[in-house]
Amino acid sequence: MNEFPWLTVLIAVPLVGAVVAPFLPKANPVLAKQFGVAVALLTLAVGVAVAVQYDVDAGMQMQEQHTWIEAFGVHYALGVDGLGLLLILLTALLVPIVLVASWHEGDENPAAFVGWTLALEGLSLAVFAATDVFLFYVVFEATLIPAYFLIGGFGREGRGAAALKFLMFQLGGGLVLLGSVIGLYVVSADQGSPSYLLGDLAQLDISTEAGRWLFAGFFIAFAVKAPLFPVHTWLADTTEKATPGTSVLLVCVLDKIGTFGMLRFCLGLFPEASQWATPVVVVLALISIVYGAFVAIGQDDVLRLIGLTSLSHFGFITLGIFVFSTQGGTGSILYMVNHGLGTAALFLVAGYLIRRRGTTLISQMGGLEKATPVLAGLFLVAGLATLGLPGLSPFVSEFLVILAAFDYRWYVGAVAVTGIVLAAIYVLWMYQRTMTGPTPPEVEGTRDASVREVAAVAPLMVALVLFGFYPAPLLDVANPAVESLLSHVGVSDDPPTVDPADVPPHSYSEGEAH
Amino acid sequence: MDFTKPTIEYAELSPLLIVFGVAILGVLVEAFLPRERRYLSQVVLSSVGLVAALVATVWVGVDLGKVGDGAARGLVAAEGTVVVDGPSVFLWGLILVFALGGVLLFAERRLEAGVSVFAGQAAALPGTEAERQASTRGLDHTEVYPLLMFAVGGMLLFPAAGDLLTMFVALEVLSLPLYLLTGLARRRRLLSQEAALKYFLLGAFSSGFFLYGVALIYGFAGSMQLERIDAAVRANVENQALLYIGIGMLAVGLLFKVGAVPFQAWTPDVYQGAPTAVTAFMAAGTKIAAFGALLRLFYVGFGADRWGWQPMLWIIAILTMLIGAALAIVQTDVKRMLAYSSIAHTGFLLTGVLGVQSATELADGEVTSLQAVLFYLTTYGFATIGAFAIVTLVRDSGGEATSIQRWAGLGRRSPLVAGVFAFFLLSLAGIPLTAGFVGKWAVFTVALSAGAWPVVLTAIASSIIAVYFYVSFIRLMFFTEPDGGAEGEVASVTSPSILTSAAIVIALAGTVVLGIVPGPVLDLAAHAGQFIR
Amino acid sequence: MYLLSDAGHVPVVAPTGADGIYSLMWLVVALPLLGSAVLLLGGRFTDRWGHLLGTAMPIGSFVISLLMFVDLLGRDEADRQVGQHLYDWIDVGSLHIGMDLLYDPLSALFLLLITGVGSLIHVYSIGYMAHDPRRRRFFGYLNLFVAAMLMLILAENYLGLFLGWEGVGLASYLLIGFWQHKPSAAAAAKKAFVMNRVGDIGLALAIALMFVTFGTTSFSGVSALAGGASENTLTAIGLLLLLGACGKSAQVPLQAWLLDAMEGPTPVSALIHAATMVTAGVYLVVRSNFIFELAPHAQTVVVIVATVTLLWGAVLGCAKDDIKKVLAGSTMSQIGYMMLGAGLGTAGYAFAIFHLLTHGFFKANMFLGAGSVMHGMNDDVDMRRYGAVRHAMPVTFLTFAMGYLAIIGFPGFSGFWSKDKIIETALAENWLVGVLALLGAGVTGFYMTRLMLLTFFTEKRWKDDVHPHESPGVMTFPLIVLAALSVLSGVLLLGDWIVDWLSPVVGHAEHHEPPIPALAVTGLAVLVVAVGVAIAWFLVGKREVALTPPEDVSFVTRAARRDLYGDDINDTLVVRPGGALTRALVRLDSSGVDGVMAGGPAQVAGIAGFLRRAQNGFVRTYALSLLGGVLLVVLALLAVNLT
Amino acid sequence: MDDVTPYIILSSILFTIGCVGVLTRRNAIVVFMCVELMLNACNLALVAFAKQHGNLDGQVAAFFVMVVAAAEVVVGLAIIMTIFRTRRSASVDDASLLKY
Repeated sequence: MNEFPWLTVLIAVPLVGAVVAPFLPKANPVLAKQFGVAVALLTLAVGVAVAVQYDVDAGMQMQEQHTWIEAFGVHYALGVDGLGLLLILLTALLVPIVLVASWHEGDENPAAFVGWTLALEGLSLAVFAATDVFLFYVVFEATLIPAYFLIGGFGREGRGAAALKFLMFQLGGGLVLLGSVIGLYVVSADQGSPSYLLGDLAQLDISTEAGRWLFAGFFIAFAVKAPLFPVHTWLADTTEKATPGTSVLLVCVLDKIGTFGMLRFCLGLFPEASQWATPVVVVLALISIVYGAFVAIGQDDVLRLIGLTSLSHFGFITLGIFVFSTQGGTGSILYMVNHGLGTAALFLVAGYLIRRRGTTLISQMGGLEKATPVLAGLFLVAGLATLGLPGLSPFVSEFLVILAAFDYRWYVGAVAVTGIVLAAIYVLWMYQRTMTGPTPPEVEGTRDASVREVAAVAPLMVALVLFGFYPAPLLDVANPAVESLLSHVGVSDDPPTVDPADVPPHSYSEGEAH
Repeated sequence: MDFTKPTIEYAELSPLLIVFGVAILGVLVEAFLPRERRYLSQVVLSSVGLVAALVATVWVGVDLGKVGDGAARGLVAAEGTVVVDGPSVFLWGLILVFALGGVLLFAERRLEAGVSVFAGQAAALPGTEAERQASTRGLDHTEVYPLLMFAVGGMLLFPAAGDLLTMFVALEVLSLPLYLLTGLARRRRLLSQEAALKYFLLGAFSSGFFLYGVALIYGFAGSMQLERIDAAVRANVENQALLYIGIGMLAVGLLFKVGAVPFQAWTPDVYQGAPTAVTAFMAAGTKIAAFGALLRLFYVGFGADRWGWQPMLWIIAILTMLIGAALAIVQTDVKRMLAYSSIAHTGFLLTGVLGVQSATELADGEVTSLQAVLFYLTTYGFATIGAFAIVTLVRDSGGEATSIQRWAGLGRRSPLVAGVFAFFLLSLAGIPLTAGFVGKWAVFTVALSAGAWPVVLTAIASSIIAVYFYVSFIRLMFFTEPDGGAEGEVASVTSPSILTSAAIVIALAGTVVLGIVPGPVLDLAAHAGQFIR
Repeated sequence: MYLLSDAGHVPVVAPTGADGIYSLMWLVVALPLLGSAVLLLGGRFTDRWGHLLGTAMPIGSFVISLLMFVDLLGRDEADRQVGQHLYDWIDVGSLHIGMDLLYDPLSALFLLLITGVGSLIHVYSIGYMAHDPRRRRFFGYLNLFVAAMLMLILAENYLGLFLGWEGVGLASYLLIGFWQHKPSAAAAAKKAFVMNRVGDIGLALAIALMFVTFGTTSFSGVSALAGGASENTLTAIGLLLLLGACGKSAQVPLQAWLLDAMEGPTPVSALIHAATMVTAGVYLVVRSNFIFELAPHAQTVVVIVATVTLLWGAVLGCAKDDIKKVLAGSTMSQIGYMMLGAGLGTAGYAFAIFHLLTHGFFKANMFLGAGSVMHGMNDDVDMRRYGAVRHAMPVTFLTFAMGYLAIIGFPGFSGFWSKDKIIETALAENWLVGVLALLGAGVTGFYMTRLMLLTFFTEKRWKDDVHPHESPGVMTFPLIVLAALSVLSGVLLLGDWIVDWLSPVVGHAEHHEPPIPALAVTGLAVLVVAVGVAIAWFLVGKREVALTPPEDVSFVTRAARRDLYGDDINDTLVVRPGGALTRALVRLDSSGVDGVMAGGPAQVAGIAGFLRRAQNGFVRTYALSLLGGVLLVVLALLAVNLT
Repeated sequence: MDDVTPYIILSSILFTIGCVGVLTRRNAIVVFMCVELMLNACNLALVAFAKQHGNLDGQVAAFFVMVVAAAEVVVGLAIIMTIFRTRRSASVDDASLLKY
């Protein structure tokens, strides 16, 4: 462990940036933004460096471990596996994009906007890299503070209440999680010396009953985070009031912690309880998929709508996790990444749209396509990604999840698949009402997407198309992580019902003989 | 009958002796120094005294010898009346640090334009000529410093008391000066005096119960020594009714001091009415001392009958957390909100008290109940002193602006002060990376280890409620446009002198450091070991 | 009891590696894809030459297709399946899906149809869209469509097919809504996409079921293992595939989008909604013959759906005044015929494909002809305002007439051969279906004649400011080519060539003898059509045509004008309940769920507001509560310990 | 050994009277005196128990309590005095500004 502490550097860069940002000279507001983008790009570079060194088959790697609070058995322990790496890269990619795309969103106080964003980035990266449950919990909760100030400080009227609601849900879930984290300590201490290291905890012999209680605590917290029905109601309010950039950070990065946690902690620490809870979780996931989509269809606020689509998407991710198969697991991990890319694009482009129209209400938009074809095109591509069009990366993950769900129980797959129709409705109806139709006179001269705006979302678009046709890089990273997780849980994929050995070989020439 | 000279361990008792000595010196200063010079000499005297006591405490702590198998350290001093063991020394250290903070806040004169926050002449009627004269002449009640020192002395003695009589005396010694200090506010005298009256009457009432408990336990055990009481409890002697009624009444006296439900009624009124500097000192110091005494009484005196009194504490803890947190939501006054918050914290601390006490029942390196409570008291003290100190800064034309409405938008006007206040609130709420989180973690853990999961679940539920009002307040400061209320006035931050600033900085540093690297202090608390009997 | 006779054997897909000319197979898809990428990303820089590039790409694909076809012709019958593995697409656990292409006799024919007709339509569009400022984008979309359609046809596994399947859906969406500023166009585009998605559920689930059952989704894997699955499973797969096919091919009950889709520019209707995309459902059923042959129940359902649709479409065609909608109804009906052929199993697959090809030619021809007419009539689509156009637009008229004769099945024309074969086979398999198919042929004769008469004959009814004129050469050239193909493509049946050609893919079985001799069937069909034409002549040709449709019409006509209440049924069953559900859920979300979740603070505050009254400021009350506490504590202690 | 029960009963009666007095009387001075009565009840109990156990601890404690009570009187009267001066009333019910 004398290697260069890449992960610490990765986390430290944005955090240092966050601390420095408020002290930049106020006279030049652009400086703070440039600084933010520079730090975010530097973080991305470190992230790429981590990815380059990553060995696909080596499991948890680049580990760092230092004792932190000895009395609690707490370590400052970091490491990445396939799951963590993908989310780290997603985070590192999205933050510079968000900063560039929402160049003017934080104009009231650019230094604060940049500072909180970078703080959120650093803490999120720490969440994905933490291999100590206590450390995870600490940063998991700590991410809320920058998120709170981003929501409450920037955005639209009513954001204070939205920020409060957000924080209350998250802290509520977090405190429930605290109960389980403490329980984990007690169990760990009962079996020798207490330790919070994931590696040590996975070895614990947790009794069935204790495991289920602890699982419940973890799951509830992650369900609030993810979010799942019925603890999702903070989501719509938050995305509605926050700036689109903030929403990207929230929905595309922060919420991933929920599903990330389900994979890493619920399945990793409580395999028995996870399987025990599967029926309930699957039902909640299905409700989220269908319910989220329906509620999204009924929205008139474009940001709220996009926020609610994520409820549906997180339903898919959760479903994939809890059907326990390689396709489901990999599909979920991929879904996290792809949802991050697609929804980020949708939020950011919606943000451009809102800046131009000065309203978020879909019913007051319309007819913009003619004046701003590029913007409309970007919006459409992002929307198509959201509805899972083949050829764009979300399709691959959605397909894998549906496949796995169908494999689990055919009717689960059948219910989940309705999500793709509903997705088509909410995306296309939104597009229809915002972009198409006769062009109102006040819209005629609207400026099309600027170079900065296009450049900001271009990487997302490229990634969406690239991974739609060639998801192999993502799959290569995700597969080993899922396989080791499933073998830890102790499940294997169902074999096909038709065993090739049972089918008599016949070919065309043989058929001809009839 | 031979006269045996009592052995007094002067060295080990030096912190106590220093504090009481300084207090008496302070009285002499009042008596003999001219008025103009009293302020400076009193401030210097009490600060130096506290620092000296602190140094002595450290020295005593370092020197403390091991007892028995090494799980505990210390000695029983002064013929069994004072127990100088690890927890005592730790608590002494805490009390002295926060008392020093109290002195700093007491001595602040810049906020009130050159006078202290205490009434120039307590006996003078507000709004009379005498009062005005006192004001213009810059008169101060410098008696507050000796009073403070006496209270500190009582606080030091309280958790270290080895018998019930000492404990009672210590209780009174710490209480009586506080009653007086409460009534000495320069502004809002009516409220201040009312608070003092209530505090006094209820305090005396509750100490009556405490004393009756002392009598009954004496009747049960035939001695007031905690050690002998423990022996009697173990021996399971006759008259269990005496024991339990006695335990109950003793508990009432202590639970009153810590502000546990249903003995909390005085807390909000007194916290609100007292001068904020006094509130800060009182909230931190009293709670630490009283919890120390509570722990000692229940662990040492009645530890053998844990299953007898724990259910009662379970209920009290649950009620305290829930009611403290719930009532804080509806408050409209900052100090009152903090008072209810302190009630909720009493509940959390009681949760810790319910934990496993004996290190032998725990795994190697597992957190003990005592360690958890001691650590929690540390974090709570820092955050409380810091929060109240900031309350003294936020003012409008009528002095401190304690009405919550006035704080709206403070984050825009004074981001630094509001940010620091928010940080203290977050620590009180137990958000990670603040000291409060580690403390909360510790007390919940020990309770869960002892199987008190219903209490822990309630604690989590009330934490969620508590978080709500802390976070609402942060929202108010940062994201609410000030409307100024009926008077159309908003509060602003008055820049304090070095004294208050120092107090705030110390509290902030403590909260930050304990949140990020709690290890050393936790180790210190663990190092303190067990109570000795 | 099956409606149809027993199945024959199931051919297995077993492609060999691609070499020689076949190594260019991927270019067939890649060229138009590249074209669309350049045109769509290139922005205004490509405005000037975009349409030329866009036209060149499908022509390039056509050339490659032709070369491969020629090569395939020279191969041994057993050797006519060529596979190309491009790269691993999705590789998770036991799931291995490659980006694989399959070129066999079936895809060969489709490739020629798509690239051939596609190229012609591109050429036509150069003229048709000449005045549209967004022409470059139109060509980008068209290229995208061609690429997706070719992907659909060339894919070697169901997921690749699904990729193309959704790709054509997207292109169709973009093209139907090309004139987005018209709300009706935007709505129609969305409707088409959403209804297609409903069908896609079926396809997606079918793929999932195949994976669960066989562990693979490739044609070769599934076809080899199909025999091992239970019949119920296969029936389920078949029905799910059929659901997909219904969506894409506008079969009942997912037919409602097709008529609305006529909002798109006419070349789009010709390419997508006549010649190629809508036939993808037929392709899917034929391609999945190894499933359907083993799932007779599913085949039965295919036949029922097909029969209902062919009549449904024909009835719609009778009642519409919009020239494109008549053609669209006709398309729906003709696809019903193809689907019928496909549902008849081994005996019918080849004829289904045969009809698909001939229909591709003559319907594209007629759509483009209709476009040409509209071009000359200021984009008016109402036939009641046409009349006697033949004088003004002779080329259009003549080419259209060829298509007309082909579709009604005039002896010797391509449609005659292909439709006749399907009717004949249907009669042989089940007389009721055969009779209904025959009836449909008669109705076809009626509505197509009506269209001809209203448009090209009768007296002129257009307004004075309309000056019909013949379209430019760039538009008439494709018409002529397609007209020739409409007349001549019957040659494919010479010597049963097409049946033999496709038998490696779909198997071969002699169909049963029809209850009456084949020649009699043919004669009957011609007779029925003649009756239909005659009725049209008497009802339309001999009477004055009102400029507005008459109101005092029978229930049947009213129903037909309203698309046989297709939209109303959807509204009643799906849209309105769905809307109500959405509104209810939105309300539930904001008040119910959120109320419970976020109402907590209010509840707590309410309780606290009540509790705080205990703190009434009177010290004696406090003392009382303290005393109460004492009693409580003491009694609790005594109760716990002394009982 | 003497039976101390009557003394304890007497002491508890006195204590209860003190309690009730605190709860019922309005005048701060009287309330205060009732508290003192409670303390004296404690003294009685302490002394009685000292007699029972045959050691002096209880008696000593009683002296301490007297001293403490004296100190309490000083403080208490001072507080009551100030509030009487400002309010012109020694009724505990008048001081009820701080509430809720």
